[in-house]
Amino acid sequence: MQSSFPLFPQAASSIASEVDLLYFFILAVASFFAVLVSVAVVFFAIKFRRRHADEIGHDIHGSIALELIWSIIPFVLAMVMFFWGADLYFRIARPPADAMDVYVVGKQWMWKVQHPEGVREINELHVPLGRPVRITLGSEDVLHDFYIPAFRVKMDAVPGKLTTLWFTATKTGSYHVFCAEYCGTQHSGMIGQVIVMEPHDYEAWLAGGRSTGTAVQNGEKLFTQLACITCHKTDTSGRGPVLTGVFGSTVQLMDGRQVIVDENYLRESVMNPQAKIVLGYQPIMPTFQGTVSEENLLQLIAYIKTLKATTPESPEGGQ
Amino acid sequence: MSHISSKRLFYTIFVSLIILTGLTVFVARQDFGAMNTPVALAIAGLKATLVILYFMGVRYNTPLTKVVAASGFVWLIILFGMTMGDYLTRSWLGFPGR
Amino acid sequence: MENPNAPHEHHPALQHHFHSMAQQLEASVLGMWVFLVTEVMFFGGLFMAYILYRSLYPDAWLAGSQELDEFLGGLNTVVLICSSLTMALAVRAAQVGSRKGQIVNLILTIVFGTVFLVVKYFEYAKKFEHHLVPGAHFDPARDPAQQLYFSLYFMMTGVHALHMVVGIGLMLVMLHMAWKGRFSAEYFAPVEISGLYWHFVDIVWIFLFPLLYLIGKHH
Amino acid sequence: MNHDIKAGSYLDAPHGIASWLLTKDHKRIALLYLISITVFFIIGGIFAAGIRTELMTPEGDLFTADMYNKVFTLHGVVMIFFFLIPSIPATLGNFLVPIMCGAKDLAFPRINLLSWYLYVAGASLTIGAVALGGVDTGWTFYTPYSSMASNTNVTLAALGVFIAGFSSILTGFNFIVTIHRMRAPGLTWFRMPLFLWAHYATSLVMILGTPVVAITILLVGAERALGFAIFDPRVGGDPVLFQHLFWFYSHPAVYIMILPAMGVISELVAAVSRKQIFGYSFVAYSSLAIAIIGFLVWGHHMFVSSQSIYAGLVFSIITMIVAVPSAVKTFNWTATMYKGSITWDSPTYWVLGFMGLFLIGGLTGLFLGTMGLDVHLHDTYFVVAHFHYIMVGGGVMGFLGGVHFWWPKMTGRIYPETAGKIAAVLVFVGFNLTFFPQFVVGYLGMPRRYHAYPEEFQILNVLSTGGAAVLGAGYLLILAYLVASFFKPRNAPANPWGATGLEWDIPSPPTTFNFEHDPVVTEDAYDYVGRARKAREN
Ligand code: HEA
Ligand code: HEA
Ligand code: HEC
Ligand code: CUA
Ligand SMILES: [Cu+2]
Repeated sequence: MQSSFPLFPQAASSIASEVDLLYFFILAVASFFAVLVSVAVVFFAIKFRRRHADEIGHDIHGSIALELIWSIIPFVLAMVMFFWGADLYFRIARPPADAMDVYVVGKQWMWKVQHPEGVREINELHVPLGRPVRITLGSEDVLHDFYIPAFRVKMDAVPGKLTTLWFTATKTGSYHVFCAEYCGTQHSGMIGQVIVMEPHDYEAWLAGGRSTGTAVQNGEKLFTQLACITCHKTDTSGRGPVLTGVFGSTVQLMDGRQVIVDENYLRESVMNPQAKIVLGYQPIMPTFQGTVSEENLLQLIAYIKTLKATTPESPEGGQ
Repeated sequence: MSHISSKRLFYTIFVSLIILTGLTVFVARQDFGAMNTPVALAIAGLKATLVILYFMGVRYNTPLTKVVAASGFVWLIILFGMTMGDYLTRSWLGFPGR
Repeated sequence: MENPNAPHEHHPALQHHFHSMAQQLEASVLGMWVFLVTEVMFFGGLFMAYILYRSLYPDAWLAGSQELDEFLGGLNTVVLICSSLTMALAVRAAQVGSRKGQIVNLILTIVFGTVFLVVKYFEYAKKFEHHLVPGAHFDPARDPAQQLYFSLYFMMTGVHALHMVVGIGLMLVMLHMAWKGRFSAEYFAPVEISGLYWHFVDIVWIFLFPLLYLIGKHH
Repeated sequence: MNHDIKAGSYLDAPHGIASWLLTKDHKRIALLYLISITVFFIIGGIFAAGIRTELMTPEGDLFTADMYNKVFTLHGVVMIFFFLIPSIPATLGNFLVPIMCGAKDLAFPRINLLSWYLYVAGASLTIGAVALGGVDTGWTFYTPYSSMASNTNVTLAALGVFIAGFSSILTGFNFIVTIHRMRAPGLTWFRMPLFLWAHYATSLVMILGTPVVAITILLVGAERALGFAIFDPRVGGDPVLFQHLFWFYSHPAVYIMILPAMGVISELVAAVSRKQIFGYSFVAYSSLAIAIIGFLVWGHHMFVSSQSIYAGLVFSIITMIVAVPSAVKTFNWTATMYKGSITWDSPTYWVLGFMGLFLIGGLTGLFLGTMGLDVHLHDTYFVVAHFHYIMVGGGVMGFLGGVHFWWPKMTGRIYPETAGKIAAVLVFVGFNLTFFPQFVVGYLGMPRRYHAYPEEFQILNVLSTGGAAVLGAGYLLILAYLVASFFKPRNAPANPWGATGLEWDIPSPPTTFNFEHDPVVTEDAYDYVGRARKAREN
């Protein structure tokens, strides 16, 4: 664990040391300029101090060469920072294909976590060591932000849409989770822990948890309970489109646009179905805004994502 | 600024504006597909330009006034362009929220 | 023309800190243009929201637009163009020193402006009747995204109408000054810059009309 | 230089409260503004003291969570909208822009007064919101918290900010017209003092950006008051659109806060070194470059907001580019001091302090502008430290430097030099002690706007609170001796620093119409060499 007076954060994810490296690079550049200018200014102020009351400075107006030098060097350094930072950002943004999925919903003022196997927890997130974890984030109410300093990752949870974040933990232990986007009274109380475990400990933990069914199973149950199934059938006899294989496909809309089906499209289709009408269908699907919670929505999405080939029951929930 | 336009000019501009209004209403009933909005905006832009140049007299004004008058619209383009630049490139990476 | 070194003309309307009437006029006209730039940006925020939501919810925009009365919108467009003409003529009358021309044209401008607001009032009243005002009483059978359309409709036309009200107030002041015979070929800056403001308000409407009323009339 | 009261000074001419409250004299309006922003600085400072006291301990013990949220919100709102944005432009700018132009007043004196009244009205509404229970949205008013969740007086406070926005628009508008149309004969653009260039650039930002935040705030108000839906996610509205509209203004607004300070420093560096500024045209153009390019970077506040990564790339690269003109300015100031004749009067202390603190603030902006790093740093105390270094270290230091430099001109009084130097050192030391630890605690991961925090951050927070006490003491000292100087005779010489510039050619304090004879400018700005030559020839 942390010492009681740390000056530098622990680095416990695969990305953390990369972020630190960039940090030290910019720190070096910044320190160089800070020292250069401060020393020069103080030195000049002493060296060229006024000796008698009527003294004036030398007649120097400027130098194009110097202006160029001190624009181009900072510019080049700034570009190095930009490209380095941009490259790093892509790596922070793009989860590996084999990442395991975890669903997290922010709500004033707690984090609700759902593992694909069905175990749920609040303000705690157990993850296995060394395995990429991809978190799909939603929000029930206002903006929140899921932040794990030891992993150097953070992402806003935005009401009305889903966002993603990923990491691979590289050290066992428990680390802070903070809500980093201001969200009201208990913003500073919306904190929790990520507990990184050896993979076999994690399996044991999962097995010991009270599972209320996997996310996919729950999604399937909801699909029946909410009567989605009355319109979305496995054959084309329903009033709504067949949802098998819809995830990842390209859908033609009535107004001529095309969209690729991703999590946010699925979300919108349930919460705001009139926004995008599939070509060839009537805008009759009711909105489930207010009926379906953000958590249930994530389960429905998890379920719809598995409706791929012939085995809609496959339990791994979105590998 | 002390330029005084003829009444005739004003009447000409007025008639053009009325005709252009009729034209927008007319073209709104035609279907140009994706070009519907651009056509409507082009006509509105033309009308606005006539008002600015003649009724507001920018045509006869100093270059400074011309620059000032244009700058508002340039800044609008920055606002619209960069904001829509965000929305139009959403999800290109294929991960929600990126 | 920067800092014309012209001798003091000592016109009664020359303020102490200006050198000449020309400098004073140039300053006020430039000032008005700078102010109009802020107005452009002010409406710009609304247009930004309009562009985004229209591109996200084209269907809601189509359906919303069909609820607006194209005839009344068109009528108001014509009314405003007429008012712009009379406004331009009023400024011209001041420049050539015709008191009667100023008074007649200013009155006409005020009348047109008022007609616009009256028409707007009837349009708004209808929206209330049809449960098209966003918030608690919005027709629940409608696609919720149409609330975005109508919120923007009311904000855009509402802020525009507010500008009309201010404009009419300004015109009343101008009318008073014209009545007193304050304007002349040397001094007409107040009418000139009020005119700029009035034309600007007209321009906003020139864009609002097709963008709000005329979407999808080809259906 | 021993006459006590100078005849015809603008301070005396008409007497009575009404003559001040209805004045159209830009110098009197500047003083009205100076008093009001000082009041708001104290109010904002008291809120800051509240924040720092609460954060001495990890638990939330001084305030309730809600109370804390209101305290930092009001600290931010008051400091930004009612102190820093009007600070230099509305006080020193109002006082000096016409004089530096060689004009008798701003182009629209009545509108200038209106701008002060709007400021007071806006500020009163916001204070009214405090009296009615406060606001808790953060100074950023992010939706949907501000529009749907918060049940505090958001609408009232927002209205206050909206109205204050117009006061700043009017100031900017007056400056632009004045600089374009009222310059004295011979005062060409490239003879203007850099203070004017800086204010011109600032004014551009004021008029192009402020209206956008005004309408945005109005939209939030309409959502709250009328039930409209603009940013409401339940009907498909996008809360992130608010962030775009907000930062379209509020990023450029940070340049409203720093450009005038840069203008002050340009004047001060030249004056304390008695030397032509190095690379005049580069410093002048860099102000415009900052103002214009500064409009293209707002998305750097939104790297983790679900903004598209490609938009982020564009905003990030332009952010890095906009750092370059600031670099150019910094290096030119440094080079100006080379072979100057540098005094060690109190303005010099402020210049040195500004350079050091602005540098750290600006350079840490580079960390934040780098996308991959901002993911970790966003909304932590690193950001808090960054902006206090620039806004307090740069902005407030620049403001105080300007006040110390022009105080004899504005009031005709001299303050005690030693006290001035002690205050500058206290502020510098206190400042660093307050905010340097925040970089460390920020990189450790402490989020901002936290009422309670994990224990391991405590030591750094205690340091920070201790620093704030020193800093506060420094500010109080300044307040004390500046107020005290009013009780002393008005005996400041016309040009105590031996500086160039039209304002130093007229009496201290100036007469109501500034100039007895309309000035004609025949020399470049900061032409110390030319002046010395002339003096020798005479
Ligand atoms: C006066 C105010 C001011 C100024 C001038 C600046 C200037 C800069 N700011 Fe700052 N900023 C704020 C006030 C200010 N900022 C505030 C208030 C916030 C937080 C808002 C909130 O969320 O509440 C913020 C937040 C903020 C963020 C968002 C952080 C986040 O929330 O995640 C970013 C990210 O890019 C940023 C970057 C920059 C940069 C690159 C500059 C640059 O302009 C700095 C340029 C200066 C220099 C670089 C120094 C001089 C240069 C040299 C000596 C040469 C060496 C240079 C190179 C090698 C390039 N700022
Ligand atoms: C011009 C702008 C400005 C200025 C001058 C300041 C000045 C100060 N600020 Fe402020 N600050 C902001 C703008 C500014 N700030 C903004 C925009 C935010 C973000 C708000 C948000 O998140 O919405 C912020 C947030 C902010 C925070 C983060 C709160 C949080 O996120 O939870 C902190 C914490 O330390 C802080 C501290 C200080 C301090 C110590 C000063 C000091 O410089 C003040 C010094 C003055 C005094 C201390 C008062 C006078 C002295 C006394 C009365 C003596 C007694 C003093 C003590 C016993 C301490 N500020
Ligand atoms: C009253 C019938 C009805 C019900 C009940 C219904 N839907 Fe639909 N759904 C439709 C219709 C019709 C469409 C196509 C038109 C459209 O896009 O709105 C559709 C579209 C969809 C789509 C987009 C499919 C595509 O091919 O792009 C998804 C996803 C979806 N529904 C999910 C659900 C879920 C989940 C539920 C239950 C919570 C549900 N639906 C309940 C009628 C229904
Ligand atoms: Cu949730 Cu802050
Ligand atoms: Cu910024």
